[in-house]
Amino acid sequence: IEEPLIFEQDASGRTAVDLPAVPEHQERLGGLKRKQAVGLPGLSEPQVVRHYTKLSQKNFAIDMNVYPLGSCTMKHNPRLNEKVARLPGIADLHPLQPISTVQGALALIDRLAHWLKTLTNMPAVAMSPAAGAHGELCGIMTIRAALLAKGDARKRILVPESAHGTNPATAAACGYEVDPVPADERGRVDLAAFKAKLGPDVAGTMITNPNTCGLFENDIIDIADAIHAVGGYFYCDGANFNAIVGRVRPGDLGVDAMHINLHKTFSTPHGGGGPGAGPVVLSAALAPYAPLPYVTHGPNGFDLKEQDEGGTAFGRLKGFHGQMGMFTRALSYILSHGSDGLRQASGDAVLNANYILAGLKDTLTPAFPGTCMHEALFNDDFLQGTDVTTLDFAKAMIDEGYHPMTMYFPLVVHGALLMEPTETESKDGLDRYIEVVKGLAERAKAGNTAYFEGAPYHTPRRRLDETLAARQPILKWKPPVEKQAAE
Amino acid sequence: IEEPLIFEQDASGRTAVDLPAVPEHQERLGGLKRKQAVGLPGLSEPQVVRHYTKLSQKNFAIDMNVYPLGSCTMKHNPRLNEKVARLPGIADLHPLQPISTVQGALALIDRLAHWLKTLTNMPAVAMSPAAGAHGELCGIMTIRAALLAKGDARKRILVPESAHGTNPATAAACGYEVDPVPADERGRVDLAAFKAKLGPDVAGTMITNPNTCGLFENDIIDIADAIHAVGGYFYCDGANFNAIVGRVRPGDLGVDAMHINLHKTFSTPHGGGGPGAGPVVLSAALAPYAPLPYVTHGPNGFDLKEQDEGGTAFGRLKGFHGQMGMFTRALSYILSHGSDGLRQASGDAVLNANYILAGLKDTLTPAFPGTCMHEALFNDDFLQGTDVTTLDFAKAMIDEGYHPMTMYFPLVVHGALLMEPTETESKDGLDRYIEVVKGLAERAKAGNTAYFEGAPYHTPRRRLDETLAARQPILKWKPPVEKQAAE
Amino acid sequence: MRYLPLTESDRRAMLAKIGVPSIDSLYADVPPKALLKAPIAELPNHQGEIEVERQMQAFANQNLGTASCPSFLGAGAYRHHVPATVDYLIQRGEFLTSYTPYQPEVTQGTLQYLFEFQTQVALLTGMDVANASMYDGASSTCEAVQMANRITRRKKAVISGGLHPHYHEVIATLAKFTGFDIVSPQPAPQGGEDLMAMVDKDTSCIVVQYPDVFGHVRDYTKLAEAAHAAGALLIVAVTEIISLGLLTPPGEMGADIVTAEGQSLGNPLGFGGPYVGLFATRDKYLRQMPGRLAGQTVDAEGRRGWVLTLSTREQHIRREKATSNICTNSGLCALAFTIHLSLLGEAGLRQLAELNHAAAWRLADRLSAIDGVELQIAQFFNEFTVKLSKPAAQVVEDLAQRRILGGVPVSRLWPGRPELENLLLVAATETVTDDDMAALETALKEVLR
Amino acid sequence: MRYLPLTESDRRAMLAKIGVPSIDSLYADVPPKALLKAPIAELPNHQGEIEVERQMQAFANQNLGTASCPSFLGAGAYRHHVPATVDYLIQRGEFLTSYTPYQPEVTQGTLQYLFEFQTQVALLTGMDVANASMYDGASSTCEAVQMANRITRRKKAVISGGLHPHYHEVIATLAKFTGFDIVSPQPAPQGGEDLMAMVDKDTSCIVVQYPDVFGHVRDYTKLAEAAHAAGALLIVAVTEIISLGLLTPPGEMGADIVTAEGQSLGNPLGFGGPYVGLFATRDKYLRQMPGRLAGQTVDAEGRRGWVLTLSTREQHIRREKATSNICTNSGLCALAFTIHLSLLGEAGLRQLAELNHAAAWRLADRLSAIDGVELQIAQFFNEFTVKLSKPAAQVVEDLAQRRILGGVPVSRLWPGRPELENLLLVAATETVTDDDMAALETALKEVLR
Repeated sequence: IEEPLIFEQDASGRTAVDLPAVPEHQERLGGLKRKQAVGLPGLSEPQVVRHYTKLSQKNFAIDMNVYPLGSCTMKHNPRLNEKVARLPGIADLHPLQPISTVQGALALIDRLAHWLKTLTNMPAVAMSPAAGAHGELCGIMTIRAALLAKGDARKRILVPESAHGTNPATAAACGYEVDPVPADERGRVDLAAFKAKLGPDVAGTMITNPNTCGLFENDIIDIADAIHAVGGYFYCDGANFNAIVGRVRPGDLGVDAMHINLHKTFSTPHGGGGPGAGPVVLSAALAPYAPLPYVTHGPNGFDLKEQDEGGTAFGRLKGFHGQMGMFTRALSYILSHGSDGLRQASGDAVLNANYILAGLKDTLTPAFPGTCMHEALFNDDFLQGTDVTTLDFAKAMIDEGYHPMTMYFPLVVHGALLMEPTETESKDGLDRYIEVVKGLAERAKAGNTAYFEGAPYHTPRRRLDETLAARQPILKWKPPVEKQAAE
Repeated sequence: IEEPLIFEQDASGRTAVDLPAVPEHQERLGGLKRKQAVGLPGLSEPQVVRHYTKLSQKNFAIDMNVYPLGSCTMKHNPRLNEKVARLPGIADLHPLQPISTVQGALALIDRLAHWLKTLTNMPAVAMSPAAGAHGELCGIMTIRAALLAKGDARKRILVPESAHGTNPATAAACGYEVDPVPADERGRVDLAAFKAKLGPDVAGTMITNPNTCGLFENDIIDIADAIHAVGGYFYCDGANFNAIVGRVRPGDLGVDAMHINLHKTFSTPHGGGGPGAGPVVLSAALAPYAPLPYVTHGPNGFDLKEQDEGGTAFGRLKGFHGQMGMFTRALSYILSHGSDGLRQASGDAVLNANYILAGLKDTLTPAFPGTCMHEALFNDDFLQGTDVTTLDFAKAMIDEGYHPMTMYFPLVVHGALLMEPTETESKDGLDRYIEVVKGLAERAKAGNTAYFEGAPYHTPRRRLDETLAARQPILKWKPPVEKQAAE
Repeated sequence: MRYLPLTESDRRAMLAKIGVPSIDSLYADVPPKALLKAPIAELPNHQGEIEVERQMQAFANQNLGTASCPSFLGAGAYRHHVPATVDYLIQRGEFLTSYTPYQPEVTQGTLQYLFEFQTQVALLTGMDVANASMYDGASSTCEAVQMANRITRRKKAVISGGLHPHYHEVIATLAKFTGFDIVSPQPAPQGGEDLMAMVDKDTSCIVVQYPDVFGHVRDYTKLAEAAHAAGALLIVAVTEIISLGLLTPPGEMGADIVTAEGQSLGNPLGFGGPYVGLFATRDKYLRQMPGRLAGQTVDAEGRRGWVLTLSTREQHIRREKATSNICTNSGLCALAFTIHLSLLGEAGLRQLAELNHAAAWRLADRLSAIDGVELQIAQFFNEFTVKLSKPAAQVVEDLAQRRILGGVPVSRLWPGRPELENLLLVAATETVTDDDMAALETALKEVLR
Repeated sequence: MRYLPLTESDRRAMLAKIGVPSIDSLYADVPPKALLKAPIAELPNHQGEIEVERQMQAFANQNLGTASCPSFLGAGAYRHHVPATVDYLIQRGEFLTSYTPYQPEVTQGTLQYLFEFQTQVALLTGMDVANASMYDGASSTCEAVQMANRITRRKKAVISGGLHPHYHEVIATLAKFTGFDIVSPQPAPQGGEDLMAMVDKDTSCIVVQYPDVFGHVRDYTKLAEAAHAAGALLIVAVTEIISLGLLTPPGEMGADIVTAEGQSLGNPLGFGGPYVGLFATRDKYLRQMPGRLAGQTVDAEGRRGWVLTLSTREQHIRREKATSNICTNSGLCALAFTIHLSLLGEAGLRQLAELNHAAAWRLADRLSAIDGVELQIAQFFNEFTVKLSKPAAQVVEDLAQRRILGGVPVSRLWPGRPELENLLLVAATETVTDDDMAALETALKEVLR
């Protein structure tokens, strides 16, 4: 079903919102009143509802089927969390109300912080980062602040080649030089190479664990010891904390700072690309440098520390306190699962990934031998000689009713296919998924290249010309020329 | 996308609801504790969300496109109404709370009643009927009670042949004999025939106005006078009140009783087939016989009359007071539109229907000459010689992204196609609709019969075998035989 | 006017196309004296969301909601926790804004859930077949009596004194207008009524409630046998459907028709409606069953699918010969019911029922320890009757002043009967906390002092 | 555990297929000393919806929500009425539970609304092009400074004293770590700062707020000209986006980058987040713009469609060379923004802006008539600054005791500055009623007495 843009449904003067008449008033705009119309379209409420309903129907979502997007953790988003996030007394709080009127809100943040600290065995947490990458920024800034406080202006951060792109981007954004560390043949950080790069100018390392190959870094404690030995800090990218929550506490591995993607581990919705939330747990060494604002326990209850003139807090990252709406959802999820449930969830996530790995290992080609953590990684060897690419293969999943798996990531594996089922898929659902992937692989091997090149066939749009979009960017709607001329 | 039944997704012991542990307790069930399992399937929450999301995606809805189902009034359902219906203090009221604790609820019912009475110029309203047909039952019972109170046991009710099936069914359910009145060539009640049937045994008449041909009964005052002259009552089927609200008051036409479908005139959602709500406005002659319970104004505020020992109330129709949830939605809609908006809405509904009629009258064959009210009626003359039936034609609308129009109703028109756009469709949307219907008509005339016989092609299911369903009814899921045997 | 897409210039263009000068001219068939020339002046004009919400909120603020205080109300409507998932799913536009599924190709979603709903209801009640819902428990029960009349071609219903009086009144109202008789003993809170004594050769059915309106859980197996022997049907009405998670289903006792109020699953109390009537019977009576039915079939390509079926029983085909005049059912409430029950599943329903029973049991013990409170029945599910030392209506009012909704006085259901005046119906569901119970206990002691 | 579909027997079968004895054995790579053998005992176990809702409700009950009392808070976050339609639509699972639209064939819905959002933001700000949102207004503004640094290859930002101090602090934090300088005059509530005096050849940009944090509406046309003459860019930050419905857009004043907080449209106050940062600039700077972009293209059949584009600027392609480390945007908040603005349309936005302005104007007049209250500025949109006869923080606390949220004391933003201590920021939106204004007036008189 074709759906035009809202701008193409415009009728002058129409609005989908009835507002009270504007009382007579003097204008106090100092001559700065807008002289021209904004150019917004006028629609009625039924049209707006229909427009966005139809747009929504062009999307794939977790609510529809397995969304095996590796490294993205597309798990079930409970509606209870949406409900509690909208409670009056939470959703309608202003960030600058008197502290005496928001004791419940501060208590909520504090309760979530308590869970995050306990689950990671870390003594502190910075709650304000707005997303995973923002958490990385927070973590690296904390490390830099701690080093600067010692007068130690180190320059290098070691980042594995398999890292998410945000890791090097973050390190660079904080003024660090990124020094890549190769992976070994087991898909882990090459410990020897890592150690070889260490030195007094190394501020720290950013390591994802479990890593982006879906593997636990079994040398992790050695790595932590080594970086500490040269006076550097260990930043752990916590994107994959969902694989180990309730089973491994990063604090026990020597981590100094780690962000937690609340949308990945604690089920806050991805929302088509945000909002996220990325609290950062911190070791005792780093805790004093955590950014403002943060919740404290004062004599009259909870307090919010917003200023730290002359103190050690490294600064401020965000307009207000953090992603409260996401905190509410995450806490609701955490309380629902509880200590036992979170542990079961991480275990089931790993079990589900290994079930896929076991089901597909003879048809596809696993990138590494052995079991995996929460995601199963394959290379494209199984497509050799078929003229079907990883991209073609993944796009063909769409016609089968699935979202494609992650492709070409991590970069260290050729033609990578990364599948993360999460714990919220059933065995029946995985069995069907495995059958579909197998069927496609057999079809590819049978030489049916055209099927894959053309896929998907049954979507509102087939493959889109990304090159054209980048070469001749059209980034906003413009009125058609005739209409412009007529006006 | 295929979606199995919930029963086919069962895993023993699984549940999507976590409940507190049951405290130790003695059982006081007198030996009547259930001995066998119910047989319900166990699912997890993600599966349940996905199941019903996928089912919903197999439906057509007003939120998607024009739903031109004549006589059904598929108009926009504002979400504001859903929101207010869920307010704490309304949604969580028990029907048998002390009256002192529900003054706001009674005030709400009273406010809606005031609007309904004023819009119809009728002095009373019975709020409890649960749907349009229930309202008819209420109205006819009120008439019968009024007649019986006079010792007048009349037997016949005059019902036009074009009436909704509920009219004769209702009259019969109240013990009346249904006497059909033919339509004249203008699609109205044949006044002469009507008068010829009148007599002292006629209890009343049930007439829909505007009628099911989408036409206003221009002799309506004569009809009312005639039925009153023989001591009968005029029941007006208010299903099409949406065409005249704010412009014509049934009380000014001589109506004695009329139900109002809140979902048709006042936008409460159809919900896949209910719940409805069918308050019945009553003339002064009938008001004393209105059923229990009803809201009264007492010395301490509002009161609820639930008992009428020895009084004139004809009885009770429903477990509790009525469809409060629908009252709340309807009042929200009424307050939103206001007196001016309701009048504009009915006018726009009629305008939209006439725009369709004007746009299609040269391609399709209008059933009657002239303009229409809120719906445009065509017969199947335009399909003569094409081998395409009304059914085929309507089913072909589906592949074009529309719900079919109403077919074969009213019965008085051969191969009827009845289209009701409602006031919530835009001119652009109607232009597209008209083009599509025209295109199909041209295709039918061009002899492309196969296209219509096969339609729809692009739905989750194509034409379904209704004969098989009726001959060998399968009305519930049963476990497959192998499984039964294995258990 | 936010719901109206037409602009003034649209209207002008459309009128031109139609060939009339104004919208008013489209109303030419209306007798001029009845045609209003302007909006009705006594009524206010349109308002925006801000104002409408404020007014609706003002109504809400004048009530004491059961969710905001300890509440123990039952008597046919029960407060239960509805999972957030239910309310999200039923609000999806594809369900909410869809019509009755007469066109099966574009309503497989509605038809499939109705088929699942029918299966759930048949399983719960222990019956062969169920319809796709009716208005509420009372109207279902009334339809059941009429169905029994049709099947037996008899015209007298024997109604238990333990049937909810509102249900009784609805049946009596219909009896009066369609010409059948009903007989009934006085209400007997502690049991002991002899319904068979009222059965004769004209009796089409016996109607009982399970648990009855006083909360009493009674075995109807022998009554079913006796009814059948007399050529009458047994109709069992259930007002608290969750009870069937723990109790022997009426189907196992020999009921011929089971009717029920389904509100407890998925639906808010909502001051009495909309609710969802359940209706189940034996295969052999299928074609006499009123209401809509979703049935399984195949499509043109042989794939399983669903349609509305056996509609030859219905008013839109049979007109005055239909089994019932009912046209609308309670689709969205049935959807809420079926989603809630799908979430619960076998294990969840069982646990929910046990929690209710445990709560009632504990509350009954606490209350009966109070001076002036006497428990009236020994076997109940989540609701029971106590006799107070004072008239129950006044006690309930006094409790309400303390912001406690303490129960339903039996006199609210049967006014003017001194023997019932001190009886109070008290219900306890999974939503009742220990604090709630303690609050009631304390307040009741004060009020009865 | 309601969110977990695997049963124990599923787990056994799956482990058998994998060939390991237990889930624990899948964690063999974890150093044994770090592997927990059981759930963490200090934390409570799983709970159902009933218990979780009760706990969350208990948190809510300890707060004073702005919707439950007269409230006049602004300073970068504003209470507005959000139509019910918005909240319904953003909760649809197809939006809520979808990922970043990297696979355009199955995310045309998200991509199309982002394209519409970008167009709306460009139109509102009077700029050529906008991105698909950022975390919030502060982070957008900080990204804008970095972008100006990249474009001009200079490393000094001049920041107005009228910029929200939180925005200032966010920029200062980044400046400290990435090595650029910022200079800024003291806050001047009544205007008069000379920013050009601080501009030199190293200056990459001037950052101003519009209206400024004190509510002052200022014309930046000449500042833009002067900045451009000095080779610097003008960045204009807007914290109340609805103001642009009534005010000349920054683009018309010559701004090079406009950043804004979009919370006011579609998004609840939510105690500070999540919000939605807007970011717009000139076409010529497009490839230096951070953040995600939806662009129009065609599909294999030549049909118009949308994709994420120009991603070569982004971290997942460029890694350490990316324009920003930002990966997630604020998709769902952007959706709420775009739906709300679609509902308003040109006419609705204008009227909404006028209502806000009228409310603030009327409130300012009422308050300035009180002894001890002095209006500080003469031109404002929906927020203004007053000087009180007492320290504003204490006044606000006293008002809160009377259940009135009277405004934001300037000392909350700049503590420890005696000259600002008595200043109070007061905002009035369309949600403020006459009763609310009267309540504030009365209470303020009492408190200032």
